[in-house]
Amino acid sequence: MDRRDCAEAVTEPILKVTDLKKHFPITKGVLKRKVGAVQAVDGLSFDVRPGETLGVVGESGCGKSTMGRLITRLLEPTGGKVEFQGQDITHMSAGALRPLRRDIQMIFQDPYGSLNPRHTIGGIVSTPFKLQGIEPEGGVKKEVQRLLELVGLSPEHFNRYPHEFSGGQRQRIGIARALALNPKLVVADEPVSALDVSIQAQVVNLLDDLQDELGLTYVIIAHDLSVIRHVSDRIAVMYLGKIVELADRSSLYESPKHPYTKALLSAVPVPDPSRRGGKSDRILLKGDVPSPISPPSGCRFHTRCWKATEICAKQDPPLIQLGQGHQVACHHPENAEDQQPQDTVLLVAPAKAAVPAPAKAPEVAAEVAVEVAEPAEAAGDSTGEKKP
Amino acid sequence: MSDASKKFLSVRDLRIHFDTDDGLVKSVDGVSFDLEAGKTLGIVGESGSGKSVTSLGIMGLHNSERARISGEIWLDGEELIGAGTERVRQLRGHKMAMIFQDPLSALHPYYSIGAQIVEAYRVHNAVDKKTAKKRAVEMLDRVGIPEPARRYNDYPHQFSGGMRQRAMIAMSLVNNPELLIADEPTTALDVTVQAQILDLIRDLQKEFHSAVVIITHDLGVVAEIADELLVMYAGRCIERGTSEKVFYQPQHPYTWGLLGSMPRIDREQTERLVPVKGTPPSLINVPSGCAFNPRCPYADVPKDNLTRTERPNLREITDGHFSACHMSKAEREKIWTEEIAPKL
Amino acid sequence: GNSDNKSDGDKNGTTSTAKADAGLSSIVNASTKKGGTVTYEHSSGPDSLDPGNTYYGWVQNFSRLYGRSLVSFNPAPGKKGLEVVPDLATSLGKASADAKTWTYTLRKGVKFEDGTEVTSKDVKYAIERSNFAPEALSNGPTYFKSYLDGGDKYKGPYKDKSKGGLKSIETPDDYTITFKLNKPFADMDYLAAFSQTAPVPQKADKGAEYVQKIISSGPYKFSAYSESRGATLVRNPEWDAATDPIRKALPDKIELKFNINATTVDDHLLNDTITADIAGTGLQSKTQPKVLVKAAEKAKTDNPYAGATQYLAINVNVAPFNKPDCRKAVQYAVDKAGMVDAIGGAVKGEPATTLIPPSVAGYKKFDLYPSAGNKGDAAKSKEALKACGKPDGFSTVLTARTDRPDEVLAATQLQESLKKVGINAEIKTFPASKYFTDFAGSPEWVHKNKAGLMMMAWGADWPTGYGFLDQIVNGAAIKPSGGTNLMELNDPKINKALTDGIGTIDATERGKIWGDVDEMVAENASVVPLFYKKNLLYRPDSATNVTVAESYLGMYDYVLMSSSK
Amino acid sequence: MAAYIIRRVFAAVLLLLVVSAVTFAIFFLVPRLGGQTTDSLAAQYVGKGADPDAIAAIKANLGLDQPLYLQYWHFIKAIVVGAEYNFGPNPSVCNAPCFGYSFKTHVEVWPEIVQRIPVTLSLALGAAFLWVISGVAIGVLSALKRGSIFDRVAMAVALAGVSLPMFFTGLAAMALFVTNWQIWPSINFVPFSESPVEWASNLILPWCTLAFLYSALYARLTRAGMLETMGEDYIRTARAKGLRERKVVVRHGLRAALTPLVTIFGMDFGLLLGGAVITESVFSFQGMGKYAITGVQSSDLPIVMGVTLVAAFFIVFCNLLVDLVYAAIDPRVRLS
Amino acid sequence: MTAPIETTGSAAQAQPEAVLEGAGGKQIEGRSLGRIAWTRFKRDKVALTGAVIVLLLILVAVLSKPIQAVFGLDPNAFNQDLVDPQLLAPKGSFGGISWDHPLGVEPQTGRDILARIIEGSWVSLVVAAGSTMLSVVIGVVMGVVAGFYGGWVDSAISRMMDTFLAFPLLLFAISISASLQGSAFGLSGLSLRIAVLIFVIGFFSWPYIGRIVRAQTLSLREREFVEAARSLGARGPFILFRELLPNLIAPILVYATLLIPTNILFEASLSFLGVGIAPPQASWGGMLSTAVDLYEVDPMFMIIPGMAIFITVLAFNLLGDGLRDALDPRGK
Ligand SMILES: Nc1ncnc2c1ncn2[C@@H]1O[C@H](COP(=O)(O)OP(=O)(O)OP(=O)(O)O)[C@@H](O)[C@H]1O
Ligand SMILES: Nc1ncnc2c1ncn2[C@@H]1O[C@H](COP(=O)(O)OP(=O)(O)OP(=O)(O)O)[C@@H](O)[C@H]1O
Ligand SMILES: [Mg+2]
Ligand SMILES: [Mg+2]
Repeated sequence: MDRRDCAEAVTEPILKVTDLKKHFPITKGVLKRKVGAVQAVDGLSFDVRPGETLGVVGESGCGKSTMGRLITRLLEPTGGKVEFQGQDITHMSAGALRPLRRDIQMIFQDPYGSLNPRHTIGGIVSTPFKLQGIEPEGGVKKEVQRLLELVGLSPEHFNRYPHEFSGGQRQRIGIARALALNPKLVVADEPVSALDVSIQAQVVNLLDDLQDELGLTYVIIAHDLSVIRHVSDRIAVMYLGKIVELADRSSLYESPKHPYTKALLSAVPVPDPSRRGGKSDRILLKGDVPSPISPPSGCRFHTRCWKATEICAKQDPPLIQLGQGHQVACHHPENAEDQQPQDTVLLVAPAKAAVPAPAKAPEVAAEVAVEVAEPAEAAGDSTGEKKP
Repeated sequence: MSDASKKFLSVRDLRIHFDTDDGLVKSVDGVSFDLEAGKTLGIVGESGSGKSVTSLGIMGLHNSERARISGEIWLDGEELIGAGTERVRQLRGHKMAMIFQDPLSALHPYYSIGAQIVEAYRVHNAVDKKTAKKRAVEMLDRVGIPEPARRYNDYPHQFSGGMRQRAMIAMSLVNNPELLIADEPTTALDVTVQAQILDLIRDLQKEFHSAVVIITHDLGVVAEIADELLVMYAGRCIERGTSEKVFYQPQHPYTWGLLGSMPRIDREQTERLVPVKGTPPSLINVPSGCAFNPRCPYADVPKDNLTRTERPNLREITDGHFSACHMSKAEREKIWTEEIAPKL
Repeated sequence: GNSDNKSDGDKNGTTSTAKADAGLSSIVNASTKKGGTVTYEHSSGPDSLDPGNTYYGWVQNFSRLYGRSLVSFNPAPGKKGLEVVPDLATSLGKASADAKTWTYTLRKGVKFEDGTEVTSKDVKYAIERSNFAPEALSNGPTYFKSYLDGGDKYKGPYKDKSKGGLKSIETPDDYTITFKLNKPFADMDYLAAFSQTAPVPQKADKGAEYVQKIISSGPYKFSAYSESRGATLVRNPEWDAATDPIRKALPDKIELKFNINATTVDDHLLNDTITADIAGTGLQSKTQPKVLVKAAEKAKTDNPYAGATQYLAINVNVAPFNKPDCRKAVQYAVDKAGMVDAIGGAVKGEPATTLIPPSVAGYKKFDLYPSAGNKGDAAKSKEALKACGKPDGFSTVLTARTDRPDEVLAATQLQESLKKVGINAEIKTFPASKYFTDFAGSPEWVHKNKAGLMMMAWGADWPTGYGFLDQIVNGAAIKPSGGTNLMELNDPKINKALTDGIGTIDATERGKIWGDVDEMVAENASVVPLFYKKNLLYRPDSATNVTVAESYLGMYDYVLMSSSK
Repeated sequence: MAAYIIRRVFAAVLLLLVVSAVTFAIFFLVPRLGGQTTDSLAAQYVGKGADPDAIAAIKANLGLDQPLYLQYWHFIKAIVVGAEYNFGPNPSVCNAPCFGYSFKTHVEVWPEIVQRIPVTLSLALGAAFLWVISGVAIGVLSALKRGSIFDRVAMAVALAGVSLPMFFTGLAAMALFVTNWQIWPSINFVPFSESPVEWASNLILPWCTLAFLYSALYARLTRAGMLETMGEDYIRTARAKGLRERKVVVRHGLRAALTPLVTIFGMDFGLLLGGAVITESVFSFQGMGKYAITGVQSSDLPIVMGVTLVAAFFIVFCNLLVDLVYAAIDPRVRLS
Repeated sequence: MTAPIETTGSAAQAQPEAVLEGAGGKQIEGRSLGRIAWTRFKRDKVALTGAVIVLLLILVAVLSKPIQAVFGLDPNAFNQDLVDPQLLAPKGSFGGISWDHPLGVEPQTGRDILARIIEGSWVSLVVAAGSTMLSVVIGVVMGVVAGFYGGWVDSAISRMMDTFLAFPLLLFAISISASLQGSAFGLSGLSLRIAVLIFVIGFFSWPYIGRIVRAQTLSLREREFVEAARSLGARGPFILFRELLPNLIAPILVYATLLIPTNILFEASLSFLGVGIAPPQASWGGMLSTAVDLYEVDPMFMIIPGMAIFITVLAFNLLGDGLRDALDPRGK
């Protein structure tokens, strides 16, 4: 059933990322004084094995796209290391990277923005050949038409312009461009989030099929946990520039270990009306993600975590292996033994957590509490937790 | 139409067309539904299917010069399309209120959040500024904005996305409207914030006992919140019924397609998704017959090929469950149980 | 008409019965009534009202109201106005036999506005500051500097603080002043008539800023002065009519306004709200028809010569004009009558056949290149072309001054006439401020750019043939830069005639020489006199004692002018 | 906010310095690059009887033979502490702020400019008042009645307005109202302090001439801005609140549509304050612009430089003001 | 498990209606944005009128010398017989309009106005087009460089634009053109005047277009297709010229068209103020400036060059407005 089960142990990772960091400096005034930094990505470590799909999820602004751009080297990392097929590409020059670009390709989120409106489809899809100086067998045009066909477009569209296509078709064009050079690794940054559900499914299927056919390796970034669940073999959950949990699909969705993952999963609405009204096991996180300019100390999630204890505010939990193929960065993981059992003083009193506590502005969201809905209470009377 | 006037909200054969250079855009082409007070109606459909146009039509927010509106909208016994613009204006914000998708652009960048809420309050209530301000702070507090008295003076751009949507909700609820229309209130938000907002809307609805129309393209969201469901396709309603009915016994191939397209979080799904083929039709050249027929895998099922020529009417399948499809009930039942349901 | 002001009586304010051009030969609206305010307007402003720092004709004319030079032009109509009469001095200059030493005796009892008596030292000082301190006062002419003995060495009163100052001006006593010249110079009285000889008390001199507070020695003194708005002059109580034979000083007050829109000035004139346009260059083109079509209005105009000639300088060193016949071809080709039309008709000028205009002493009438109606003679021109070896014509460059619209128009018209005989002249225009320093006045530039033809206009600094000719036909006036002898005419015969002439003390004989020189220049054919400039002046009804001062480029005489208002 | 103001002021001063340097370079460097010698520069200040001595003296006096940076330094120094020139027995003083000293007429430029500011200011203020009122009103009405007869006519007139040269409008106005119909016998500037009525009546024609062009411009801008804002989401929100249409237009639409106009207005007004060159020329008003033209015509460089700098100052000042006003009216600027 | 082939097939089969107007197997050329703009533009009658006038004007300007030769027009030929020497006014009504002189003759000199208008047209257009080109070139280069490279380059260029915008443009133009008279930079006469005007007008108005281009570049730079090109290994120049510039052409074109009328007016103003084109060369502004002295004598003399300027500027404005509407990406 699993397409990759045999590949796992044998091959070495196609992409290996160690302690990857990207800080965007914030400057001020004419002299461009550096007054701080957006710690968009702050110490990521993971690898991607050939043929698998790694899904990356997280809330807006947690650094997913930045991560994607770092591993495709559209951005230069501030720290850490990126190895592609054993080759260190962390600080490789643009010139040296160029041949490697064939092997790493990107699919973009915005089907309207990612195609140059002034070029024809043929022009767009043949750009990779032009840039890499490759003359495919049978000529560029032939090859481009083959690619168009591959992604489900008619080769006759060669001379048309992007504005004549619908979102889903444009996304296919983007995919054709990414596939032109037979890449080994495809990084897709929210490839379907701009599309309608029905179209989204077409594109998801297409990606799936192409992977089968061409043996591609994907890193798919998305914020839609359902889509991620559908397409990924392994999933990394990011929070404020860090990976908080990295696990196989089934392991992650069935027994999430990080409180954040748990909250995230529980927040996804399920298309099943029978659950309506009952808040069942939903965990409502309070407030928004803190600013990556001054991320909270210790565990970055502690400001919104209902399990946070003192150590969480002080010590950054490392990403450690807890169970087979399941890494998590938490002092008090769920569904696993507590890493810091001695530390039991909760930062937020559970009583307080039940009532919406007056919180500070989200920018400072310091000691913001988490609201845990009591399943029992919620069963019949959904307003129960509010004023009596 | 005494029948319609008795319902709290009743829309009858609503048509909203726009004259454009390229032709007549039939954004909404004969939509009807009812909604009782205290209930929630969810409208789903693809982008461009006319969801927003419908909701704006109810609010009377279309430019009367450019939109051709016909049909009837009854709100609490009062017909709105025939009513004067002044009357509709009085109802707007007072009896019916609306929340928009992108709160950043929906809030005026030059006025503070507080001022905008106060303004909304004072249009319909002859009170002095102080009272209005008290009310605004109260509302901000109610929607869960911390330190409302301080945040009262903040401007929209100083709020985070979730907060803005809360403020938007506070603004629309400041006059205790009996009808709240939420046009994709959570699409721009993260899941965790979406959960907060949905929770809030649900709570407030219970509290004020208002009728809510929620528009979204996320089936999960409607399943979570709506009592009734309306599926739109190409400006028409193709299926309508209680959420349970529509989710558990969908009667239209398009609804099947929607359900089949959706990857689900609650199930391990290794099978391929079942997408709807093709792309949505243009609203200028709506395919003749059933608008969905070019994309419908079962278009050939009815023997007489009615889909190509005749437009299917909304037919009641079971009590309160309508669908617009030429297929017979039996055919649909068969396809659903044999082909579709197992794949979901 | 005649000169004396009794002829017309003193019917103040009544409409005059004077005809057009009455001001040329008589005093129009003559009056002896004291009082009233004379108002002048100017479309821009002066170079300076400081008598020692001006080159403008109207300031020379006007400054006589507050500065008395040693001698002065006779405030009288017609040719009498060209005469020099004693002013501060008791008589005209007394020359030594070689015309190199000139002595003037000052009147006694002439006082500055502060009551101190004017002495010869004040006159000497005035000349020193005006001629020898270019770092401060650079506007005025520097004839004293060139003619006084040792003038090129003296550093001026601001730098040279030695007692006695310039040696070649001697002031043996307070009333005697003697000039020692470096060469014979018979026109000395004309130099002494420059406003530069109006006395300036050394202690009051602030150099360039003296203009802000000029110490009057005349009948009027400044009560207000602004560089941009103008000046107001009121009576100077220290002025004693007994010491002054030439000024009547009738008005009580004189107003001078600057920077009034040129058309507004004309409107004011026609509406009789001002007495005169002090620039004295005449009405604007657009006002001209208004005045000329109505007989009653036309009667109020005077159309004198402006004392200047517009001419075409042909550079004798630029091929093919090094051949006299080629120059003659141009002489015949020019349509002078057409040109006068082009610049605005007979009121603007009159076709010229001589360099010296009729209003200047020494004018002799002749025409060496005659044509019917002054319209040019293409046949003769072509003949001349053939003679000079260019039967098919040739190309050359014609320069003019950008900011002189009439000159550019004239050049354009000239270009058209030349084209008819096959001479193609390309017009190049340059700003007047650099015309002589960088372009037409710089032989190097002229030769390099083959600028054979150059538009030029010249008015005499003083109304004698010498004053007119010396700067433009004398070989000495050819300079590497800033020269005014654009023809590069360096004819020893002409040079000698000029030198001899100016040493000739007898005025009549001297005058005859200038006419001869003019003719010699014409024979050389390097100068094409185009037209004598004329002004169309307008005298409002309220203006009294109006007469044209030929000595001052054909503007009204401001010493005489008074007003019934 | 205070820090913002200080920052902006500092930037403005810096900008002025740069502007002055460039101005200086253009007046003194460009002609020299163009092939002029210092002699011919100096010769412009010597009268008709320019002899080499005089030129040399002037050159030394004006410091034209010094290196350019030194000249610039003296120029800037003069603005701050004044300057002295050696023109006679005692030095001529140019008091601070010495924006130049006319060597032709021997007057300080600054007091002359100060004298003329009221003229230009009167002209600019009145015209600005007119054009803002009429331009904005027409623009708003046009936008609201988009496609109507009013809109079409107004926009056609506005297009004509921006296409007509200002000097032509001015001249035509003069020809018709003054010469032909004699509604005004003549147009002369009368100071406000002398007679407010005369002041205004003499200024009406110039105001209208000037305002015509700008009204047209502003009507077009306002209309475009208004059309854009009226399509914004927040307008829909305002309507959804049940606000009356007039309030929606004025409080929500206009507020947002006009805010960007503030910047443009600041720029235009600043430019005008530096001299409404053409209007002043056409109507012969002795304002700053006319002064500059006078300077140009008499090749009196210090006047031209002085006016240019003062004009630049006005522009920079108005822009600074606009920045501050902008910060006050647009919270997004204020707080970022 | 569905085979990929099937997906391909099904997707291809469900081609959207909108795209398939030309279906039926034949090769269809795509409609580029330019083509769409052109169809839109064609519908705009007003703009089309503007375009036609502009074309005519350009034709007249380019062919001014041949036209003059063919019709025997001489802008500098005096016809004093047609002018009343006293009144200066042309004989006959409406400024001496006649078969020989369809637009009448100049007062005082009797020069043919039509010839002078034609002669003036090329000066106007050469100066306007030249200066527009100069400012577009500088503005585009500066704007693109600032927008594309960002960082200190952007700050420096932006500051520079601020500085330029702080110059009192007209005053500056006046004084520069006044100070560069006679001869400079090896030029003199008409060529110098034209060069100076082009320089002065063009050099000081580039920041306006520079700002627009910079803003456009900034927003384009953020578009994903730039990222896409980069991810394919594209170098700076490729991105600049192949990806960004094609998208900048529309706004540049619109702005340039709208800049030309401004520059025509600017040139006319300078000539009017006496620092532009020097007589005897005919120029519209110069004619108006002469007309100032004579409008009471002959009002036609003022009206005709005024109208020439007006019509030209109007036509360019119409064309520019139409282009803007047609090229507006948000256009209907
Ligand atoms: N070029 C940049 N300069 C400065 N900050 C940046 C830059 N790019 C990203 N950031 C910041 O880094 C953080 C992470 O951004 P990123 O785009 O990676 O988030 P994301 O997870 O992709 O979010 P989204 O789901 O909204 O796409 C954000 O706070 C963002 O503002
Ligand atoms: N004012 C208008 N003029 C012309 N056409 C319009 C107008 N408003 C909407 N439409 C068209 O009507 C159709 C329906 O639009 P609507 O906004 O209702 O879609 P929607 O279902 O809300 O889609 P989405 O999910 O993208 O919000 C679209 O094709 C749109 O282009
Ligand atoms: Mg992202
Ligand atoms: Mg919508």
